[in-house]
Amino acid sequence: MISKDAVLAWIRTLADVYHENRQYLTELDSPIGDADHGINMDRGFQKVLEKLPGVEDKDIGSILKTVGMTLVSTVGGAGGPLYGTFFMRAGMAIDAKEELSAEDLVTMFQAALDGVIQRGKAELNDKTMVDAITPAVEALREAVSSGASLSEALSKAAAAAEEGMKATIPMLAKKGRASYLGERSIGHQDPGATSSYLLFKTAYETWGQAN
Amino acid sequence: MISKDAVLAWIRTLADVYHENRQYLTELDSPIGDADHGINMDRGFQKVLEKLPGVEDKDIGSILKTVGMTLVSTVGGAGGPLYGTFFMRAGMAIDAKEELSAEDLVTMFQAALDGVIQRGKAELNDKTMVDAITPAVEALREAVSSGASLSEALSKAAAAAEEGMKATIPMLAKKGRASYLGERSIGHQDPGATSSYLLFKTAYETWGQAN
Amino acid sequence: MKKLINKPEDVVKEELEGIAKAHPDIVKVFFNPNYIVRADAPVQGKVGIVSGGGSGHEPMHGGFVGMGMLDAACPGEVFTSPTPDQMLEATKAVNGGAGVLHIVKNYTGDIMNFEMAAEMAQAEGIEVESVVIDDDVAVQDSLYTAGRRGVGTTVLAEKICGAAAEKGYDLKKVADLCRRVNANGRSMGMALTSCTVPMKGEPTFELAEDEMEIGIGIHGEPGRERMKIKPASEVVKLLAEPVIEDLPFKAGDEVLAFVNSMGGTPLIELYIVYNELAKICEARGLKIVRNLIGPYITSLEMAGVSITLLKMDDEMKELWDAPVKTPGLRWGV
Amino acid sequence: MKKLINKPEDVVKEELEGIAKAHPDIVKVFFNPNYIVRADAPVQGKVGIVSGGGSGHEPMHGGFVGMGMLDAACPGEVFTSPTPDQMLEATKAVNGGAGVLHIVKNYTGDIMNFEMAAEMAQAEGIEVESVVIDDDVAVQDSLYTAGRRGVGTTVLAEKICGAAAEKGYDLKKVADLCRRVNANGRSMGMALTSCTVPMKGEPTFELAEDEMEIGIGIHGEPGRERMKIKPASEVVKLLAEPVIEDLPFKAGDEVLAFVNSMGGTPLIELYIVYNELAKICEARGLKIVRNLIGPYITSLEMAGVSITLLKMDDEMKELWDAPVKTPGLRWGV
Ligand SMILES: Nc1ncnc2c1ncn2[C@@H]1O[C@H](COP(=O)(O)OP(=O)(O)O)[C@@H](O)[C@H]1O
Ligand SMILES: Nc1ncnc2c1ncn2[C@@H]1O[C@H](COP(=O)(O)OP(=O)(O)O)[C@@H](O)[C@H]1O
Ligand SMILES: [Mg+2]
Ligand SMILES: [Mg+2]
Ligand SMILES: [Mg+2]
Ligand SMILES: [Mg+2]
Repeated sequence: MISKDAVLAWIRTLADVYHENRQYLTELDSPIGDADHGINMDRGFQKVLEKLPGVEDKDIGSILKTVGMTLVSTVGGAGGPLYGTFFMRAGMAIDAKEELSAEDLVTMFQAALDGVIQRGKAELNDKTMVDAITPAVEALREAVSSGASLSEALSKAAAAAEEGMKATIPMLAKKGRASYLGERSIGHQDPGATSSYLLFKTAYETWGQAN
Repeated sequence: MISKDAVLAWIRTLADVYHENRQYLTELDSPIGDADHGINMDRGFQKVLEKLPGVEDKDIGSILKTVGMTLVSTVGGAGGPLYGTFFMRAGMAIDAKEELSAEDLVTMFQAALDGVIQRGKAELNDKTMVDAITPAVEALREAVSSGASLSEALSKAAAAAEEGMKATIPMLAKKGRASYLGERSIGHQDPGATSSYLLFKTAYETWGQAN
Repeated sequence: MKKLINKPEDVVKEELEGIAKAHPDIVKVFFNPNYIVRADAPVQGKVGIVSGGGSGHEPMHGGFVGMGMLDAACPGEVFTSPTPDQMLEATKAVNGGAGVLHIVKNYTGDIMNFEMAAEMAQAEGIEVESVVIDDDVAVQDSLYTAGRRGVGTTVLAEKICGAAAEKGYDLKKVADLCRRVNANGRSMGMALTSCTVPMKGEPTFELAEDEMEIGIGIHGEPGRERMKIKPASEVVKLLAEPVIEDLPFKAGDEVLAFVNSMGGTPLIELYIVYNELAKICEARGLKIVRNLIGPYITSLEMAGVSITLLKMDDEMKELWDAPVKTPGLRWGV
Repeated sequence: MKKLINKPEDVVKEELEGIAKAHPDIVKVFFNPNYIVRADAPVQGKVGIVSGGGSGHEPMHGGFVGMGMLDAACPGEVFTSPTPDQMLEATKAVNGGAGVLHIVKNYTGDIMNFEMAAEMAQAEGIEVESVVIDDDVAVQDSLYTAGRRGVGTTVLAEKICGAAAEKGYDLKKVADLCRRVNANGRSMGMALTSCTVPMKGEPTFELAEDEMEIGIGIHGEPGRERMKIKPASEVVKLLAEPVIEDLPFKAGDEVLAFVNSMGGTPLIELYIVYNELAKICEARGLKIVRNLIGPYITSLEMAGVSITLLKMDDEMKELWDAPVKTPGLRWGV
C-alpha cells in the first residue's frame, strides 16, 4: 500500500525533479515549441509545494485535486490544463482514500489519462504526453493484474513511459504547438511526453524502491 | 598655370578618390561620429560628376560654384554645407577665369577656408577639417610667395594637410559630432580633416605632377 | 540575454505595474490573478469582450483594452497562455449583463484554458461565446491537427468587434462578426532574428547572419522554411502570395493591409515593406482601403514582420473607423 | 546586416514611397528634393512648422506631420542632416502667410543646413524663426563646443508647438513656446546594441554580450560610458538622475515622462522602464501628469531606451492634450 505520506513525498520529489529538469524540458520545447515547458512545470510545482502544507492532513483525493487546481491556475499553456486535469481526475478517481493499493493506482492513472485525452483530444501517435502516459498506464494495469509486486509494476510503467517518450522522436506532431511545424516536427522528442515520463519515473523511485 | 581641363580633372579624380575612400572615411566617422562621412562625400561627388558635363564649357568660377551648390544639395550633414561653402567661395574668389596661376590658387583656397570657418565657426585645434585646410593653405601661400614651383608648392600643401590631419588624433573635439564625446574623442583621427587632406593630395597629384 | 528587465520571473508583474501607472485613465490592472480591464468596466448592457494570451506580444492584448476595443485582457507568462482563473475573473469583471465574448487565438493552451474558464463562467450564470482566430497561412490546416495559429487578424478582430459591442450589437451578432473577420483575414510572418524568452535567457533558435525564417509564429516557433536573406521585395512576395492565394483575395476586393513589426524591426523598414505590399496588391487588383503599420502583435524583440490582409465589407470599414481609446490604438477620441 | 530593405541607397526613397501610399489622407510626399507636408498645406493664416533631420529616427519627423503637429518634415539620408533645398521647398510649401518656425535639433549639420535654408527663405520674403533643441544631458554643455544634442524633447516640442500654431499663436509666440519647452525638457539615452547604417552595412560600434552604453546619441554616437549590463532599476537610475538633476526638476514639479524605444526594444520592456521611472519620480516628489511610451525617436534597430522629462505648465498641458492627427501620434480626432 502507498501511504498518504508516500503520495506527498511523490509530489514533493516531483517538484524537485521538474526544478532540476527545468532547462532540459525547456530545451526540448525549443525546436518544436516555444521554449517554456520546463519553466511552466517548475512554476506550477513550486506553487504546489507552497500549497501542500495547507492540505497535508486531508485525504489523498483532496490533496491530488489541490495539486490539479494549483497547476491549472499557475502553469498556463497546454501543460496547465492537461496536467491540472490529470491530477484533478486522479484525485476524483480515488476520492477520500488515506492509502492506495496497486489497483487504486491503476484506477487513478487511468482516470488521469482519460482526463488528459478528453481535455486535449489527442490520439496515440499525435506526439504528445498521451504517447507516454498511455503505455505507462497499460503496463501498470497488466503488471498489477498479473500479480507483479508494486515495485515491479511501477518499474514497468516507468519503462513503458520512457519507451513511449522515445517513440515520439520520429513522430509527426498532430496536436499542440509542434503540429504547426508539420514535417519539421519529426526527429525531436516531445517535451510533454518527457515530463510525463519523469512523473512515472518519480513514482517508481518514490514508491517502488520502498515497497 | 592650371587649365580649366586640369580643374575638371581634379574634380573628377576627387570623385574617384572619395569613392575609393568611402569605406575608410566612414570607418573614421564611426568611433567619433555617425558613420556616414565617406558615404556622404561619395554621394555628393557622384552627383557632381553627373552635373559636370552641363557646365564644362563655363569658366572655372562657375564650375566650382556648381560643384559647391551640388554638394550643398546632396551631401547633407556637416560635410554638405562646409564643403559646399568651400567650393562656392572658391568659385566666387576666382570668378570668371579660364586658367589659374599659383597666386590664384592661394586666393581661391584662402577664400574657401574663410567660408568654412564662417559657416562652421570652428577654430584651430577644434579637431575639424579646419585643422587640415588651414596649414595646407598657409604652406601653399608660403611656398608660392617664396617662389617655389607649383608642383613643390602643392606638394608642401598636401604634406601640411596630412600633418594637420594627423595632428587631430590627440585633440579633444570642440565642434561637430565628435565634441559630444568629450575626452573620448581623443585618440581618433578626424574624418573631415582626412577628406580635406585627400582634397589637397589630389590637387597635388593632378596638378603638381604635370607642372 | 540583453533586456531592460529586472529579474526574469518578475517581467510580467512589473510590466503590468508599469501599465497600471501609465494609463489609469484607460485601464485598471488586477494582480493574482493578473488581468486588465477598462477603467469603466463593467459597461452595463454592453457585450463584454475578453481576450488574452501569453505576454511578450505587446501591445496585444493589454494595450488594446479601452473604449471601442477590449473590455479585458488576461496576460499569461511570457509566451504562455494565461490560466482559467484569470479569464474567469476578467469575464466576471466586464460582464454588463449582455454576455461576454472570448476572443481566443488558436493555440492548444489558449483553447483549453479559455474553455475551462468559459465553463466556469457559464456555471456562474454568465453567457459566454468563444471565437477562435486561426489566420496563419504558414501552417497547414487540417481537421486532424491543432490547425492554424491565430496571429495578426486577432488585432483587427478585437478592434472591429470592440466597435460593434460599443455600438450595441448583441452577443450573438458580435460573435458572428468576429467569425466573419476571422474568415476573411489571413496572415504570414517571418523572422530575421530569434527572440529570447527571459526565463530561458537564450535565443529560441539560431539564425546565421545571412539567414531568415519564413512562416514564423509569434512565439519563436520555427517557420515553414529557412533560407538566405533576400531583398524586401522578395520577402514580401513570399509572405503576401500565400496570404492572397489562401482566401483567395480577388481583383476588386477591398482590403485592410496590416504590416506588423515582430518587435525589433523599426518603422523605417515597415514602410519599405508596406511599399512592396502595396505594389503587389495593386498588381493583383486588390484595393487597400485601410491600413495599419507598426508593432502591434510582437514576439518580444524579434526582428521580422508579418503581413495580414483582411477582406473588408462596408460594415467592417465603418467599425474600423469608429472611435477607439486604448493605450495601443487610438483615434476619433 | 539584416534588414527588410532592397538596395541600401534606396532606403529613404522607398520608405517615403511607403509613407505616401499609406497616409494620403494625412500627408503629401514630394521627391527630389524630398519633403513631406500636410495634405492640406499651406493652412492660410497659420504659422507653419517645419522640422527635419536624418532618416532612421522614424516616426520622427515624417510621422509627425499632420493636423496639430508639423506642417512639414525634411528627411535626410539615414543619420545625415537634410539639405537646404529640401528645407526651402518645405518652408515655401507650408507658408500660409504667418511665417514658418524651423525646429532644429542641435547637430552641426542640421544647424548649418537649416541656417542656409532660413537665409534663402527670408530672401524670398518668408518670415522664418529657428529654435534649436538641445536637451541631451549626456553631453557636457559649453559655449565653446557644439553643445548638447537634440533628442527626445524634440517630439514633445513638435506636439506642443503644433497645437499652439493650430490654435492661432503667432510666429513669435510659437517660437517662444518652443524655446520654453526646450528649456524645460531634459533627456538621456542608452543602448544595449548598436544600430547598423544601411549604407555602411556593419554595426557602428560593438558591444559585448554583457555590455551596454550609457549616454548614447540617436545616431549610434558613442555615449558617456560603457559598462556591464545592469537590472532595469539601475539603468533607469543612471538615466533619470542626471536628467532630474540637470534642470533641476524639484519636488512638486508637474512633468511629462517620456520613455522611448531606440527601435529594437519592445513595449514590454518600456513598461518595465516606465515602472522604474515612476518610482524614482515619486520618490523625488515629481508628479507625472502626462506620459508617452513607445518608439517615437528611434535609432534604426538599436536596442535601448531614452528617458525624457518635461516640466509642464498649464499651457503646455492644454496644448499636449489638444487634438493631433499624424501617422505617428494621434488623439482627439
Ligand atoms: N492536445 C494535446 N493533448 C495532449 N497533450 C498535448 C496537447 N497539446 C500539447 N500537448 C502536450 O503539451 C506539451 C507542451 O506543453 P507546454 O510547453 O507547457 O505548453 P505550450 O505548448 O502551450 O507552450 C507538448 O509537448 C505536448 O506533450
Ligand atoms: N563646426 C565645424 N567646422 C568645421 N568642420 C566641422 C564642423 N563640424 C564638423 N566638422 C567636420 O565635419 C566632419 C563630419 O562630417 P560628416 O560626417 O559629413 O557630417 P555629420 O557629422 O553631420 O555626420 C567632421 O569630421 C569635421 O571635420
Ligand atoms: Mg511550450
Ligand atoms: Mg558623420
Ligand atoms: Mg507556451
Ligand atoms: Mg551624419
